[in-house]
Amino acid sequence: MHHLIPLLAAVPLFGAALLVATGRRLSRAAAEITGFVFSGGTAALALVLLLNSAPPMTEWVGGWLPVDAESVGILVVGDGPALGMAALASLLTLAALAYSWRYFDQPPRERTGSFTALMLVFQGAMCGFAVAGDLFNAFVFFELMSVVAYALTGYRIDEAKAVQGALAFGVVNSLGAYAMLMGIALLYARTGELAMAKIGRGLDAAAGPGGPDALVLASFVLVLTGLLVKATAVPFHFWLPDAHAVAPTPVCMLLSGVMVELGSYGVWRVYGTVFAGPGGIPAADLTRALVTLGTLTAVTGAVMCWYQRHIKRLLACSTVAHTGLFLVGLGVLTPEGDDGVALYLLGHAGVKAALFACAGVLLDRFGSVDEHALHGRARRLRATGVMFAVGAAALAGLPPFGTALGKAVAEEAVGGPLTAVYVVVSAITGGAVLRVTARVFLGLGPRPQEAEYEISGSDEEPETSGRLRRIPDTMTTVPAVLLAASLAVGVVPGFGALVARSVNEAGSGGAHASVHWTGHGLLLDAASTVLAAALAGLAVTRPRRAAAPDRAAPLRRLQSGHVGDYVAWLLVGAAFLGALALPGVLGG
Amino acid sequence: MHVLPYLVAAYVFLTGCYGLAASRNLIHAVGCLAVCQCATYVLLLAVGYRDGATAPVFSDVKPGSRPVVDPVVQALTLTDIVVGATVTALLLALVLQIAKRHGTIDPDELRELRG
Amino acid sequence: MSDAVTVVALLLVAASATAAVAQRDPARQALVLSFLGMVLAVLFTVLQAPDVGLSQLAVGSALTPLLIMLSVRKVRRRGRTKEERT
Amino acid sequence: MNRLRLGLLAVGGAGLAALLVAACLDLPDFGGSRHPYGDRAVRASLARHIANTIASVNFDQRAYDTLGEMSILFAAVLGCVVLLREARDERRARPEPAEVVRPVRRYALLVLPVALLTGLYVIAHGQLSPGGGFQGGVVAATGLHLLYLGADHGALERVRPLGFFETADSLGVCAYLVLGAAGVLAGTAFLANTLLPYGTFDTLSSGGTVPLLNAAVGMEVASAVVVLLAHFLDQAVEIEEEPGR
Repeated sequence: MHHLIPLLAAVPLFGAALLVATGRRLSRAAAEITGFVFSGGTAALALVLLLNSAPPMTEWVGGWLPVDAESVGILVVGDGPALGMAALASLLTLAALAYSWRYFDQPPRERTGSFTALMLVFQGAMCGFAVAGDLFNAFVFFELMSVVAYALTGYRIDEAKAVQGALAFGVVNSLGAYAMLMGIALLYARTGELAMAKIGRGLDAAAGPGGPDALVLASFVLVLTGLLVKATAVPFHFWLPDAHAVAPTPVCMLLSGVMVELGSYGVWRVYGTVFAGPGGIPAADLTRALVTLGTLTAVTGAVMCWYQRHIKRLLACSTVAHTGLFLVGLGVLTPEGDDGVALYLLGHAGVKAALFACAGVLLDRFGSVDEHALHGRARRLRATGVMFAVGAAALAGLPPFGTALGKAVAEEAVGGPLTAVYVVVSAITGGAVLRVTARVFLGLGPRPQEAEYEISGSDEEPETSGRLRRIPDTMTTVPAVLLAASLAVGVVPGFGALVARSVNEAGSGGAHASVHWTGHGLLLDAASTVLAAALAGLAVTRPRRAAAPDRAAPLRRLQSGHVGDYVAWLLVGAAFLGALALPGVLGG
Repeated sequence: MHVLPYLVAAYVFLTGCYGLAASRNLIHAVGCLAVCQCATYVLLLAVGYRDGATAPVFSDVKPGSRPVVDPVVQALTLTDIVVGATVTALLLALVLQIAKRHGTIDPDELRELRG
Repeated sequence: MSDAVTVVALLLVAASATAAVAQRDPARQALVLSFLGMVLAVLFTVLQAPDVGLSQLAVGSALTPLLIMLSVRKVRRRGRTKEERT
Repeated sequence: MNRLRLGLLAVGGAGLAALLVAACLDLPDFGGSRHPYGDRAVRASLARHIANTIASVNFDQRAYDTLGEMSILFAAVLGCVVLLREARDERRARPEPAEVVRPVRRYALLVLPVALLTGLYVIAHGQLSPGGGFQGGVVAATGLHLLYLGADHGALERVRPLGFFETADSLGVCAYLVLGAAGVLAGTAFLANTLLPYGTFDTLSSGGTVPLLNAAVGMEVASAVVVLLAHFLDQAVEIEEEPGR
């Protein structure tokens, strides 16, 4: 069975190559069916492997089995989290392909399958990154994922914002990836190995009595910079609102639903395998770094989210906020925290993708995703409105959605004031989306007055060729299925426990935590949902007081759209990360 | 000499970052990104070097007769070079589209995505 | 002897990287990058990495500068046709 | 540059510089002799009769990385093709044949076959001497574009059927994947080099599947670079915006 793990990356790549090779002769339907077959096949493979992932599998690509515990090959891991992320990426790709069935403009002449092919490569890259057990291999797939994502973000070349957002995305992410590669080179210099587990052991062996030195710290900072750029931690996050707001909607579903989360997953994997030992970064320092950055990210994301009126940008900012919550949950380094984040991540992926899918419907119907311009205009889109409201509530943490279960478990793990961060941040993001629902789909409240805004989102070009006569069924079915899946994460009995077991089995701790609904958790979930509803109500009835744009102006001005600023922030972020993790090195 | 190659790599990386942040022309910025990447090549190969060793190619050296430098970092660098070239190409393609849609490639004049 | 060559090559790399960043005109920057690519190829050969040197020569000093030149040309041509029309 | 960015750059740059310099001082001295993975790689390469260890690392021991690498190239070329397609408001213009000085033209036509042959030679000897699919592919593809100097754009387009090269690009990827999957079908592992005999040391056919994977990469890289250059060249000389925008 373990021989099949590398095929998770290979199968979609093969599909993509086949599509390009035959692209000129295929009809659009044939190309899209080919895409479905390969994407679905990979998803099925990922699920089969996932069901067989206890105990965790490993595979040496090329059959280079270790001799005397030394191998020259590349390790791929097939444990629960790795295969789970691969399955999540595959299923979301399948959903995005289904969603884009009738969605796009006619594909460019003679390039029928190119969008589908790019999506397939994206899927392969995400799967490859998820199962990578070798640091350089992880970098290769990380870069592949980025390259495809730039191209997909800029896919609508007629749109000025799309190409600009894609370039900011490209420059910042590439720089992050190069920083990561510098870190890998430093680790190789110290240990002479590339497999993550071997590097971890090498660091422990090389560590003197004083513990980690500056070299370990620098490699930690550089590698994490790359991953955190992808995960959009503050202050590496600036590219995300620019890119996610302008990418085609099916691509947004993947970017926000799973690619960003793969960054957090990478942090978890790399810290747990490489830096968790005595020669790595002490746990207290990692907790300080991740909790600080995570809290900053969550709060910044929530504030940015609340003050947006461009709906896709609002959803993108809410992804930033939730990434912050994931990082906080991972940062406390407890099995419960990991379990909670895993469930939260699964629930969030479904909800966020569904919300983007609904925003895509608005874009198609009205050529606009501007909350103010659309005020009351979408009353007739009942199904979409209901789904938008349900998604908003799930984002805020309405039980029994998967987001609520994950949030409750993570809240219990972090404890203390961090619990309040969870409640407030999820309430604000949920409240912002509820506010949009109330205004756009119900027409509640006074029509907001025009204010001086930089990005309104009212002059977007629709992505469909002209206006479709009616909304294709796929465009309403896909978000419904995604929401149902997110619900299932929370309600299917035993699913939470299953996820928790496989995460803990793969984690270094070995401790097992039990995951179930608790009264305490339900109470907190209810609190954040009610808070979200209250915030939304306040914003709709008293738009002036609750949503005055100038309060967040300093924060919003930082989001300048200037690539140079983003690069400067990246350097500051790397230095900050180093400062946060410094005490362990100095104290040792 | 013991640390010079590493310091050069670090210097080149930071110089590229400075150029990227200070650039007034997006094509120039993409060039600076390529400079940043050169730092990774230098660092990788410096890490793999071994004094008095020869290249790890045994077509005219008898195996075992002389020490060879680390072949793994060279393979990694090769991969890295390809990655660099492709990223440069893709970013330049995006810059061309920006020039068409915005009429400028000066990042200071691109004012669409704010807030 | 080879130490001296390495040091010279390293310093040249640092200098030409600085020049590539400092040169604000992208067309001239392409030329500097091409030179940087060549110096790097020399450095890699000195470091006993002929494979890498060869690809750096092909990519860093030919392909990448060529792409940059073509982009510059496109952008300039576009600017010219715009001016003629106005 | 505005003051905020300068400040951020100074703070971040100084912090990162301090970190990097401190790390450099902790690194093992340049030229050290401890390279455990490298030594293992050399032994593994010799065991499989491959003279160029780097080819062995690239196409055998870490062939999975090379799969990722060629996918990056494939994806980037596909991305460039998509991004540089003719937009709705653009059209193709026939460029006027550029005036090329005669010596340049003669020189270009002379160098062209040399470049192509060098490229092919470098690809073919990948597992023996420095070079391989990647380097040779770039040389051959860049060399082909000397024709733009030597003749003109029209001549280049005649010998450069883009559809053919796009297909060759993707077939290269397909071939690599099929060779990799053959290992799984044979019951060993993905990209396992155990199907073919390893041959005699230091000959063209040595190394099992290494020459085949190398050739697949060479084909992919050469076609990919041709397609890439073609699209940039089109942008630079052919595609124009519709007036009136």
